[in-house]
Amino acid sequence: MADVPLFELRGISKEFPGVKALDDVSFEIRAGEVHMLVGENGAGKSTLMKILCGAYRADRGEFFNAGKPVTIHDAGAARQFGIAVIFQDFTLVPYLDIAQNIFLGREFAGRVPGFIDRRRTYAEATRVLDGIGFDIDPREPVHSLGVAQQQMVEIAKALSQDARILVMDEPTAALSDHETEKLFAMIARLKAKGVAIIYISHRLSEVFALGDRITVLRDGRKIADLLPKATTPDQLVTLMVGRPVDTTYTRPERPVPGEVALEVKNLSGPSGFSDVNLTVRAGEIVGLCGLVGSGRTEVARAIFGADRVTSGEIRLFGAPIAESIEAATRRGMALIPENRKTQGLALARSVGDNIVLVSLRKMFPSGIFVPRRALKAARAVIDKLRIATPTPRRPVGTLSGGNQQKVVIGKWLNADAKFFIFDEPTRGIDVGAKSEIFRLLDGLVHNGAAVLMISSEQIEIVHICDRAYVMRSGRVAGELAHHELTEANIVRLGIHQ
Amino acid sequence: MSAQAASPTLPLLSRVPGVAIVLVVLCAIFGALSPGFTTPANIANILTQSTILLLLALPMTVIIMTEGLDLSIGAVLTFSSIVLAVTVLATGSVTLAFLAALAVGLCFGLANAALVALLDIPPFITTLGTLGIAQGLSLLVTDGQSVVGIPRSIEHIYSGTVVGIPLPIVIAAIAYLATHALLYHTRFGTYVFALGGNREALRVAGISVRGMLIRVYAFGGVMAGFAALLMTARLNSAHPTAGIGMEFDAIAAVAVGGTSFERGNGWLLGTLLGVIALGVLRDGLNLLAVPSSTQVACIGALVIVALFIDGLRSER
Amino acid sequence: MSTIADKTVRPQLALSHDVMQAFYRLLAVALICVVLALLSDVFLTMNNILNVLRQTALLFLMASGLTLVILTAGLDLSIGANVALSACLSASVIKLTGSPLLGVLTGIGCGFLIGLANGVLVTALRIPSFIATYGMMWMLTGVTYYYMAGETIHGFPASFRHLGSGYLFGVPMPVYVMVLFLLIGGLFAQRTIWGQQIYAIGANPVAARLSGVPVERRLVLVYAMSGAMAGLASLIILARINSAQGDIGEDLTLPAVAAVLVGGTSLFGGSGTVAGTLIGALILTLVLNGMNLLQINSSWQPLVTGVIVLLAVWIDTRTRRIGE
Amino acid sequence: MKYLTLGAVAALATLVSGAASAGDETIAVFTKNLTNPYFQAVRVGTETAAKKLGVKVIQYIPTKPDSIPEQLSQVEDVIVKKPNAIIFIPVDYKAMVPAVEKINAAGIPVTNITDRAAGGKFVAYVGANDYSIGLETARVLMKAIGGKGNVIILEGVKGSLTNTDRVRGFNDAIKENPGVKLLASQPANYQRLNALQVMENLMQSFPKIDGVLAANDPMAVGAIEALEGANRKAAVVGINGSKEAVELIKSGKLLASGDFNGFIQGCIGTEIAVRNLRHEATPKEVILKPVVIDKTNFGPYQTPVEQRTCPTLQSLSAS
Repeated sequence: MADVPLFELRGISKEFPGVKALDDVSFEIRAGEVHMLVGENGAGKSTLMKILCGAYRADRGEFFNAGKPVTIHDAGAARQFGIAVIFQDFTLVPYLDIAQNIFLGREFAGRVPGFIDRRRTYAEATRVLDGIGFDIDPREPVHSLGVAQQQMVEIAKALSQDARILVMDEPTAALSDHETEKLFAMIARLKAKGVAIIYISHRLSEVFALGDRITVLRDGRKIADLLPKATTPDQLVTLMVGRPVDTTYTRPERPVPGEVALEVKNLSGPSGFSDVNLTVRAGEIVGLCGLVGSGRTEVARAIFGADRVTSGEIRLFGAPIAESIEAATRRGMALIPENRKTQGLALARSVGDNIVLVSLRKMFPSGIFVPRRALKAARAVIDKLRIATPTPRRPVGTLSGGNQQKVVIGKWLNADAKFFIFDEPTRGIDVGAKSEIFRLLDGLVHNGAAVLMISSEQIEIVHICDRAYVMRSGRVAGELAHHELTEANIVRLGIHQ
Repeated sequence: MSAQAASPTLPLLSRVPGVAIVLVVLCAIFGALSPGFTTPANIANILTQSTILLLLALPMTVIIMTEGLDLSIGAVLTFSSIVLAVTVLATGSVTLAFLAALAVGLCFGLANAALVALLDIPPFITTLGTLGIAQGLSLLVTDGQSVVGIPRSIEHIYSGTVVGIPLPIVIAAIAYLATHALLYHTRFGTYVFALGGNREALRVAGISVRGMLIRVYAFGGVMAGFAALLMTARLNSAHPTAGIGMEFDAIAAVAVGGTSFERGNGWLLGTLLGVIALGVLRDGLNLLAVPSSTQVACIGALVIVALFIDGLRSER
Repeated sequence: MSTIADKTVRPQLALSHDVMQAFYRLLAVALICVVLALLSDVFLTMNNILNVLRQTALLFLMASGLTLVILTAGLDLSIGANVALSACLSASVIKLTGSPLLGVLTGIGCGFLIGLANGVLVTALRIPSFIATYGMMWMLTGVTYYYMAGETIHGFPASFRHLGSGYLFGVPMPVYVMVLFLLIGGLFAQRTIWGQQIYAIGANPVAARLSGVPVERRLVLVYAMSGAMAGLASLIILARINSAQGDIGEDLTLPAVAAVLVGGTSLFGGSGTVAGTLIGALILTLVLNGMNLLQINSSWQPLVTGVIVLLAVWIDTRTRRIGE
Repeated sequence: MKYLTLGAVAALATLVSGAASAGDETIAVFTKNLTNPYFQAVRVGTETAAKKLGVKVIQYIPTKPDSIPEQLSQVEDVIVKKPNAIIFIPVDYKAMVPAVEKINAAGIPVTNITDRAAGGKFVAYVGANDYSIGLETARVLMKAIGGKGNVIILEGVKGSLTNTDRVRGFNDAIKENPGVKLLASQPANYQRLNALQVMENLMQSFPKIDGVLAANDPMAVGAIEALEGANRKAAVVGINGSKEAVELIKSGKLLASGDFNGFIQGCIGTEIAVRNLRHEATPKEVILKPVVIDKTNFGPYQTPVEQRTCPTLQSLSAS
């Protein structure tokens, strides 16, 4: 019985105009296992999952449900086999409440046809939420929830379709460690219930912590099907990337920290942080960690002049700075925001347009825009950062996540910024690109720039940073010098005792 | 009232400002300054005058919630009303004429839907186009003349009363309650929120976005048909310019009512209040014999002030 | 999210799309011209061509400023009312002072200030441009009515009227004004850093702001420019009909919007050109001119205009589609 | 919603006593729009007469020019206010009949001026005969061009009563002159800019235009501007006898303008309304006889309406 997989895909192939997204991929899912699906961006993970849940249709290939051949022509069919997906960008409706969202498309018919049986809806919703130990009023409108809570709703939604197969696409991308732990606990509970989980992740730690089985995709082909116990991280990464890559990125020797680049004194602001003190020196990378919602991003935005501050002082290279983005940028400050698609880039505009956007004033003091010079500058940046694009004229929205991130960084390099704030610079970026970004950070500080880096992945902080501040509920809970900089310490300071 | 009970997604308190404040203030001012204002006759008068606009503002709310827009609704109202009048003159059958009017409304609704949902033309542009078409047809059919001589029985639809309540108010009330039920108690309504809030969610849930859009715009067309019946009854004739610009009044009423143009954040009760606020303003200014030019300016001020108040609130 | 997703275009068509857009439009212009030339023997006469251009100029001047607003994903419904007030004020200034120059300054200045007000409503008060400018439209109309009290101001010095009805080297003055502002507008949008920033704002306001673009100030600038252009248009009208009346701006707004859309500027912002708007204005004017020449019942005009708008935008969506 | 309906019930229950306070005699005056000088002249007329007769007039004008629903609403609002009398120009002579009937039902005496409403009970109708004005004005033009040549008609808003009759008048005058050829009859909606552009386009099709018959003055002005723009000459006539037109006649650019005399209509309308209130005898109908203003007789029209004095009924019947 056990060797008959719960669900199986055989020889799946899918082509998009010009690209072979999937080439003869087979994949099987067994009850009560966590099946890790790994691979670099564009390896075909998402495509495979979209086919599994009926969003796409495979060009070739067969499906077997408990050994019996079946077809999946649309989302409805997939749902019948108990397949549910939690996508990276949530599928929640902001101005509907939790219950309505959970049962979206599967409303309980009331007495009058077309009408909804509200009482039943809320009763059922409460039951489902209790089931995953999520204590919240199902009448809460979703737009008032935090990211983590929204994800819980997503999961509740999936489970309410009594899913036997749950697909999670980078579920922890937006979660703090604390929340991640809760999520893992729940995954364990689901396993116990015999739910099969397909888990897509770029975080090796997770892959080994959670996975019962690992499937590696590269360039649309299935490269390997491994057991975590019998695999080392390096092996895995080599398989993913196709070439050996050192993931345990080791921090090269840093120059002696120079003058104070940023000095923040007793900064408080309405967006939920108070009495924050920070210093960042030229030539060092300083981490800013803590749980999501501990005020990291808010502080960063305030320093950059994007949010209002009520009291406190910000000094950049010694001189106080007016709280306005223009002032900050003119003084050589740069912010690489956490969400590059919505905050970092004008996706429809060309790579070149995006790269010169910050430095327009610098490059063209007369106000006259000269396309030739803009393109030249853009090309220089593209070469410097090895951005994979045939031409600066290409819309940036068509690049891969890693390359988009490079464009965001590139526009600040072009503006020769001296102080960089990186907010989750590696989110949703594959292993290869990650270590490239890290090298880039190194390059910056070696050239005398200063970096303040926000990350939810302590491992990153530990590896890259010289020092780190840990925030807790809007205040700096403590500073960790390099020798004290360990994941344990970060967590200890970060969560409430 | 029932709105907040029925729609947990919209806690009434968080919405009260804007339109409600404006409405209260207006009533206070006019009540104090003009003895005629508070007379039951005048209140009934205001409500009756608001009915046609409400019939347009209700579907407009739904459409705007889907991040759409219907600029054609006024012109469609006009054309439906003309078709209604022409048909009744030709056939003598009021029922048939009414059905014809509804049919016209439905056709334009479906036309808008087809262009928006099937050809992916932005709603603003789609309906700007159909606006021109409906306008042109109205002029062509009537050659600019008003269509008169329709049977009195139609006029009674506007002047008649049910248990002492003017018929138009009854119709509008039914329309409001129906729309309310539709929006807050049915699948259709839930999906409307999703259309504006997160279309991907609908697709993943296996619901046809196009199908929904088609229903939404068809709804708009049909309501325009109903409004046409009231309009024709009110004028006891049909005129090719009767409904010009009403679409903007409707949109203004919806916006004043606190429905935002983004993320499916809508509030039906607000629309009702918005419509009444506009009605109160015009009526009050007329009672005070405020010069017409000042009245024009006041309408603009009302719209801006109401949204300004909402803006202030949204900042915190 | 979705709108941003909509904006991601594939490279090959990012180029081909613009090309095809322009191609289809010029094709349309040519087609209309051929048809009209066949149907009416006077269409191709120099006089009529100049006449068409002169009428295009008016529409274009209003639409060119509006194009910038729509590039930022905004809308300005007040330009018609703006024209009315600006025209009436500058008319009375000319009457009082007898100085055309002062009149011109008043007209443009008034339009500019109104645009500025719109900009403040949209940025500082955070009112959606659609509603803000709609409210502004009513207020302006009210002021105009009050100011004119149903009267007309009539009869301006020849030097001023030359601006609207005069000729230079056999070409009507408005045409020169049109060409001038076509260049200014085009250069501003494509060849200045403000233009670049405006496109960026239209494509993604948040990213623009976080890139140090002074979004608020640019938006105010854009609305002010749109207002100023309306003011300028009002002067051309004034100079042409040699009199001002309260209803002068009536039904000028939607045609201008139509011209911008037919010109291929996207309502979602970030893509479109001033030159495209000129073609849009030309198409609409040509058709109306043709219908007049052929003495087609004017009741057809709104219908035809509507169909053209739909056709133009449909072709755009199609050309986009082809690339995908 | 519940509240509202309840309110409405209460409203209807006590509708009987829905009367407003009565002060000194007030007269509500309804005109079509705020933009056309003609109606301004009417309003001035009513006010001048009102001052003389010691009554108060209140002006009601649709905020959207010529809006049928809005004038209807204003009528409904005014009925609540119960003025002593109403002077009424319907924005649409057919569509406004229900409004007039509402006024009749409310028992407010209403005097109809300018556009004759298609139904309803009126104290009297005061107006000029659009047809004969059109006819007379056109005849002046025919004489000027020597009874032969090509003419163009610029029509007003399609379907408006004034326009239909004026254009009929024009056409009949043309028929009287077999030598005259009607080239085109295009609507320009009583608006300058429209007239200007329509004229410009028509001039392309017709190299020789001798006369232009415009259904109102603004369109005539538009036509003149178009002609001047193309340095072409043609005799132009308009209708309304507006200030502007008189200036143009003086300067010789405009041949003539049929005097529709809104001012006098306002005066007489008011006088009749007041006489009726004071139970004095009133005529059922006053039709001002058509006057065509041209070079010979424009003198008196130069005094702005504000300074003119109202003629009385007698003076009219006397002349």
